[in-house]
Amino acid sequence: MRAKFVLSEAATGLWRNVTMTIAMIITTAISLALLGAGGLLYVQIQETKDLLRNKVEVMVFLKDDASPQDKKALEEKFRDDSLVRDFEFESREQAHERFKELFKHSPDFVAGVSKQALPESYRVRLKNPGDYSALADEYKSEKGVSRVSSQQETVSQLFAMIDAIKNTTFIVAVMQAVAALLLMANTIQVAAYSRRREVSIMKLVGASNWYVRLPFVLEAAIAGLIGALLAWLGLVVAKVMLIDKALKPIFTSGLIPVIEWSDIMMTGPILAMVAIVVAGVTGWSTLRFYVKV
Amino acid sequence: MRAKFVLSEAATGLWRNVTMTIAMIITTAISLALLGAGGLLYVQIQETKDLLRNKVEVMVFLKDDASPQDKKALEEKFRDDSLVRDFEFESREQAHERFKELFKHSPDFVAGVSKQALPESYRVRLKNPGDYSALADEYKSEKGVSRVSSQQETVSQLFAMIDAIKNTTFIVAVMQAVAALLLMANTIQVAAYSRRREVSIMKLVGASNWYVRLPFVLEAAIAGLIGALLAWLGLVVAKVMLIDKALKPIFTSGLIPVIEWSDIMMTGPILAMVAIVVAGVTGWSTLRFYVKV
Amino acid sequence: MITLDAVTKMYPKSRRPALDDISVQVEKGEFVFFIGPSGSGKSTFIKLLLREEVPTQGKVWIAGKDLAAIRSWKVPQLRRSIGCVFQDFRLLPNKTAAENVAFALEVIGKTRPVIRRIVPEVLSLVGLEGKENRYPNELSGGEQQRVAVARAFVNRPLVLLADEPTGNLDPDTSIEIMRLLDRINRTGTTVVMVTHDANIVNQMRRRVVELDRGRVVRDQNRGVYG
Amino acid sequence: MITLDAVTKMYPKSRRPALDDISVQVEKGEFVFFIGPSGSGKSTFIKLLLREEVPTQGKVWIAGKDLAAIRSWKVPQLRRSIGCVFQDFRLLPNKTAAENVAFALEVIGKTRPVIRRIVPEVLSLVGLEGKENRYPNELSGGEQQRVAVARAFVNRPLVLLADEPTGNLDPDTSIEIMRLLDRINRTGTTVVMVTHDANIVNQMRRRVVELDRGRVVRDQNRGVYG
Ligand SMILES: Nc1ncnc2c1ncn2[C@@H]1O[C@H](COP(=O)(O)OP(=O)(O)OP(=O)(O)O)[C@@H](O)[C@H]1O
Ligand SMILES: Nc1ncnc2c1ncn2[C@@H]1O[C@H](COP(=O)(O)OP(=O)(O)OP(=O)(O)O)[C@@H](O)[C@H]1O
Ligand SMILES: [Mg+2]
Ligand SMILES: [Mg+2]
Repeated sequence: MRAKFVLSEAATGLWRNVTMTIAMIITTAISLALLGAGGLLYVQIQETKDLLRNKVEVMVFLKDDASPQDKKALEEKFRDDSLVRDFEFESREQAHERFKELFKHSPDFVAGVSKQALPESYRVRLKNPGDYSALADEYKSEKGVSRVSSQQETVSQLFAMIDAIKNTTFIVAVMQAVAALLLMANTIQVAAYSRRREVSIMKLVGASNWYVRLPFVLEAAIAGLIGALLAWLGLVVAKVMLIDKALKPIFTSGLIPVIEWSDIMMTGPILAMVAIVVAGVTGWSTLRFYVKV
Repeated sequence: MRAKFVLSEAATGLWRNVTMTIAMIITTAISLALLGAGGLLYVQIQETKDLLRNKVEVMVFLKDDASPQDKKALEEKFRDDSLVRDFEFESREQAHERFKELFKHSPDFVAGVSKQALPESYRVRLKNPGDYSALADEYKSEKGVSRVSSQQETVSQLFAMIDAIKNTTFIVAVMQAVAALLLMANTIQVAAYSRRREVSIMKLVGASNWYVRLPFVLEAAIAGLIGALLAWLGLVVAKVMLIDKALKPIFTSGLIPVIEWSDIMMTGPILAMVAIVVAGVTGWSTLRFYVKV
Repeated sequence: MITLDAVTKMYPKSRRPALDDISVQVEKGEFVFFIGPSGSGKSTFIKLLLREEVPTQGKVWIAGKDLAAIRSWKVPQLRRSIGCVFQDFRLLPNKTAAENVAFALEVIGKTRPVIRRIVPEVLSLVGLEGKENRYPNELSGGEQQRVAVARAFVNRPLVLLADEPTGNLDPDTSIEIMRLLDRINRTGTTVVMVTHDANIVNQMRRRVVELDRGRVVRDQNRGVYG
Repeated sequence: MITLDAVTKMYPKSRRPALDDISVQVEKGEFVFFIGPSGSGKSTFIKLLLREEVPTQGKVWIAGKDLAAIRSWKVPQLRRSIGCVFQDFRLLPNKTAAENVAFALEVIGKTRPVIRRIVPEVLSLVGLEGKENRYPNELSGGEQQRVAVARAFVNRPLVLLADEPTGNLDPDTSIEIMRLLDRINRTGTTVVMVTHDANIVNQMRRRVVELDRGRVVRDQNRGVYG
């Protein structure tokens, strides 16, 4: 069979069933845009979680009377410790700065806290954030140490919340994927259904399955591709309009990573592939269903 | 024209074009579920904002040496002030409690702050949250007052962020509404298109426009209604599975109001109405387009 | 009953008109055969009467009404007074034979009991008893044609247009159908019948209008086919 | 060439079989008329040969092949060796007359230049020059039928099945088509033609098989219609 013939069949098919073609393109575009948005959101939240994981620190607070020797001993112990990735000393001044920075939205509290109220501390980052309680146990009774803040409760609460959001976005993304598949398959089925007479005539004239189905599948795939392109353009517009403009205040807080252009770019080929595969498989299998001859 | 006839025509029509009917129902269900979710989200965020507005307080901090007379004078002034809704005195102990509560996720800082470090204060709620800078100006040089935290920056930043999220959800909701409308209209148009021969025959036999279109519009409306029902069931399931289970940690934080059952219930009739109106209008107007005779 | 005055019909794509300056008059109660080679404009003539197509030039009157002047929402009313057997049958594919015939009655507002009584009668008149509940694609060509005939006259129209009502029928069944049309004509219905069947035309000896390339080339009372 | 052995075809919905224990044999190069009243099973016979329907009982052979034994993916191959004029034309509504005819050639893998040469020739053989680019709904009934005839023989099939190929044609055009079928038959093609046209059958004087209610009631060489 000649490719040229099949392609021209597909092209004229698209043109002559404009209604169906437009329907197919719109449906695909909307479905895929939803799917893409869901996917991006999911990736986003996963990244937020990773970002936060790397920020987990164990704070080893020093007694007010901790001697320089105590500090040296501690630092050596940190260096030799296999759990520790790196650590940092924080003076009272630094602590106060950080405190002001952290609670800059509550200046009234900052005002009430004097520099001397904040203790010196070591801020220890772990190789594996899961180990924080082990580390806390290890250091809490060292000389010069007043208290080890394991942040355990805080971190686990935060992570529980992020996990909840992540699961939700995952479920939403999956549901949108299912919806997208259903909508696309649906539209292709209706297209096949509306062609059943045409196809049965072709088969009676001796056209093979390939001959009848390939142009149809190609049509669906082309429509799907155009739909994917539109969906992707939609995401680009959303990036420019929403993410870079409307949502700026959120991203400047730094807690949530910005959705990068590279992420958006990557969705393009993925959406296109989904469209083509769905169109191909549904198109191929569905025609058989409606035409028995 | 007899209602019974039209209804039975619609019923048999639905049954004989099962493919189209299923397509119509699925599309409507998905579109409306998206629309409903978008709407709920929007309302949700609006509520969050209202909730926060009511929490806006101006804190009037007292000097350490403020006398009981100073306090009395202040309290009287508050009472007579037309800007003030109500006010509350906060002792050092209360301030410390609240500080611990507010920053319970950062116990290391709480540990470092002594009770004496926090000043006494009045917490003033305003009739109109917009007035906070006016109030600050008014009280900052009163006797016994050390400082008035206007929270202006904090509040405006927070509100900017919420506004951004709100606008985003609004845009998303509108886009989903548009997508829903497009998808539904699309499917109905394809249904009409696939019937154009049938309809032209009916008209040649002398059927009036009413006669031909009403059953079709009813079919679309019934399919739309079933779709709306499914969409609403989907939202109910989402409420049970997602909101009440997966997202619990978020709502227990208290910042975001829970999506109530009453909200979900209300979406039902709204979705149904949208479905019926869209089906009706598109169905009625679209048939004319494809059948000229 | 039917008057065409200098009617020309030009389809967008064709070079020569399908009907070319035609004037024909058919009286109430007449029985007229339209004959002519394939593509001479017979079906176009019928489409004009049904207002399925509108003339490029000229005027068409049915029962004293100028079709061009009828408002589009009144067209259904016009069509209900005309029964038509289409050349390609035009049965509703989603309705059974009985439902197809019943449809023509429902359209004029007949009640269910009346419909339930008349439809089987009419279907047995065209020889289709026992096949009432078949869908068109479950009927033979001739059977579909007879359903089309039944639908055309079931609501006792003023005018009966029949475009090749016997094209798919064997001679015996054709004669049955012709007898039927003749009986309907005797009750006062005007019948316009397009046909290629010489035997039928020759036997009936009615008025014959012959078209060729869109023009009337013969108009003869008690005429023969060739 | 064609052999039916005790074939019965029962459609799901009907009470009596459409074909009832039929045995017919058609030799290579023969020209056979199938006649019989409406609903007697002629089209069903043709559908069985095309494997559009399968017999309830009995066997069908074409060119030595048992149709029941052919794998479904080989059916298109079978159909390419059979040309068929369907009673309801079955033209592709989205293709022009020329494209409809060309389709039968594309299916057997002819190249574009060949197609571009043959199609207009064949269309002018059936008297449709100048109407190549019309869609089926822009053609008169008889013109559509002639497109169907052109499509059926354009790829020079072994067997030509024609279900009422002249049902919508005037006598003169019918005779043209009959001459064409005759010529095709003389080149060795087996022709099976279903018709209700007594004149044609009587003129041609070929083998006549008459069906009635699904049974063969007459099988006569050089027969007449009635
Ligand atoms: N799909 C079907 N389902 C049920 N019955 C059918 C179906 N197709 C045909 N029949 C019945 O089988 C019988 C034979 O049909 P067939 O089409 O073979 O007749 P025919 O000889 O071609 O008649 P005609 O000259 O009217 O075309 C008819 O009574 C018809 O009603
Ligand atoms: N929609 C259309 N667009 C363009 N040309 C058309 C259209 N319908 C019909 N024609 C042309 O108009 C001419 C007359 O067509 P019409 O259907 O009236 O012929 P007819 O007399 O009924 O022929 P037949 O006996 O074959 O049915 C034909 O040449 C046909 O090709
Ligand atoms: Mg005609
Ligand atoms: Mg037949």
